[in-house]
Amino acid sequence: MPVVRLVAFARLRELLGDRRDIVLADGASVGDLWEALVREEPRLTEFARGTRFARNNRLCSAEALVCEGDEIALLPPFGGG
Amino acid sequence: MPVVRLVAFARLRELLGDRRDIVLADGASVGDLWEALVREEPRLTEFARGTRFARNNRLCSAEALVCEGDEIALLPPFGGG
Amino acid sequence: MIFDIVREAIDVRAIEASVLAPSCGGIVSFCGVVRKRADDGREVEGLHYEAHEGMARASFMAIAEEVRATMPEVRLAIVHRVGALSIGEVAVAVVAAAPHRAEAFAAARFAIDALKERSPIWKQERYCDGERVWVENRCSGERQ
Amino acid sequence: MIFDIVREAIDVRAIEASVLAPSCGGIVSFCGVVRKRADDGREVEGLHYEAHEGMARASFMAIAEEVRATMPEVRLAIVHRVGALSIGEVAVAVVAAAPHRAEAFAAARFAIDALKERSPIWKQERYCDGERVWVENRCSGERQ
Repeated sequence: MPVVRLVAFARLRELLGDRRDIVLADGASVGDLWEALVREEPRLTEFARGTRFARNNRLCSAEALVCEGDEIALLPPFGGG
Repeated sequence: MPVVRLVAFARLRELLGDRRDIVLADGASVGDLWEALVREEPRLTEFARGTRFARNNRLCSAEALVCEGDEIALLPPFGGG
Repeated sequence: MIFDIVREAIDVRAIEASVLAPSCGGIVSFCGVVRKRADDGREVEGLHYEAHEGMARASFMAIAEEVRATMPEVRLAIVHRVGALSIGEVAVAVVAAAPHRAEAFAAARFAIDALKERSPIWKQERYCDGERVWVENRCSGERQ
Repeated sequence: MIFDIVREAIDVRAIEASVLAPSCGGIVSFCGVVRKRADDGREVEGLHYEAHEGMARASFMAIAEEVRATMPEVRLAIVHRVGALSIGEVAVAVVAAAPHRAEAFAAARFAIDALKERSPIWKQERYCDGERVWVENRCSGERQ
């Protein structure tokens, strides 16, 4: 049962807090993590389309599997500059 | 017999000095001034094509007539920036 | 050649000094500045920026790598500030130095456009009426 | 909004401060810097610039007027130094501020290109071997 570090930004940080550890089932994907978060915070649904994921500082798909100690980042659309 | 102030820059300044007063015949043009300078300093000839004239801070043609107190500037090709 | 996320005022002159080399004949600095009116005309009190700092720095270095691939003589630096900013303060500085001005302009323009599209940085506009809105860059939602 | 010919070091930050307004979201500064190698590869010891100061200032203001005609929100400044300059020193600074970056980039680029073509300023390259050459900008010989 891997433990991952979740980090969220902007609107998602406001909904989820900026960082915390989450325990997932063996073989869980980044998408599974997202689904678990949506169950906890249904308002996430409206951000599903705009949110990208990163695993250990690299963008990844929802299908990417998570490993013990991974940092999974939730990235809403960017606004820098 | 108008007296004009001649100012020259870059190579032309090196040949003619940077500024001096010159007495011209009544009805003289900027081109007449140039011809007088060429008689004095024949090396000017090679700069004839690249040199522009200005009368009182505005570009002018060789045909422009000079008046008492005018500043006539000799402008070789620019190199600023 | 600085690629950084900072919390304090950006020192643009220090960044310029870091990229300048004896080979450089032109240096272009772009600063993004907090302005008083939002695009919709509302009066802004200030901005709040946040970043995924590790990914943002990596994205700056990737942008510089891309610039080097087409313009190897360009020397580039990118610094973005996070936290609370007031009107007139510099949020981002992109500095490009090159032997000739055309490349310095092209590199600076490319870098700021790329940063807006792909660097994980977020901006909240805080209006004088008390409302706060997270503002998204156009194009930033596309997958890379 | 400074248009000037100066004999001392150019203070780019002061020029930026003079153009910045609460409406500005982007500011682009171009600095032309003395570089170590001439275009033909010869080693440069320094440069000497001279200008018809009155006409040069007037040409800077005419350039700004042209920028305003197409981009009325741009705020522009142009300062050129004359006299003897060493490697790494700033010979010219063009600063353009605007609500959005595209106009700031376009205005700065237009202004430096126009200056090189039509401002009565001259540059002598002084090489380490002792030779001195007056260097002409391309296009600068065309009648306006």
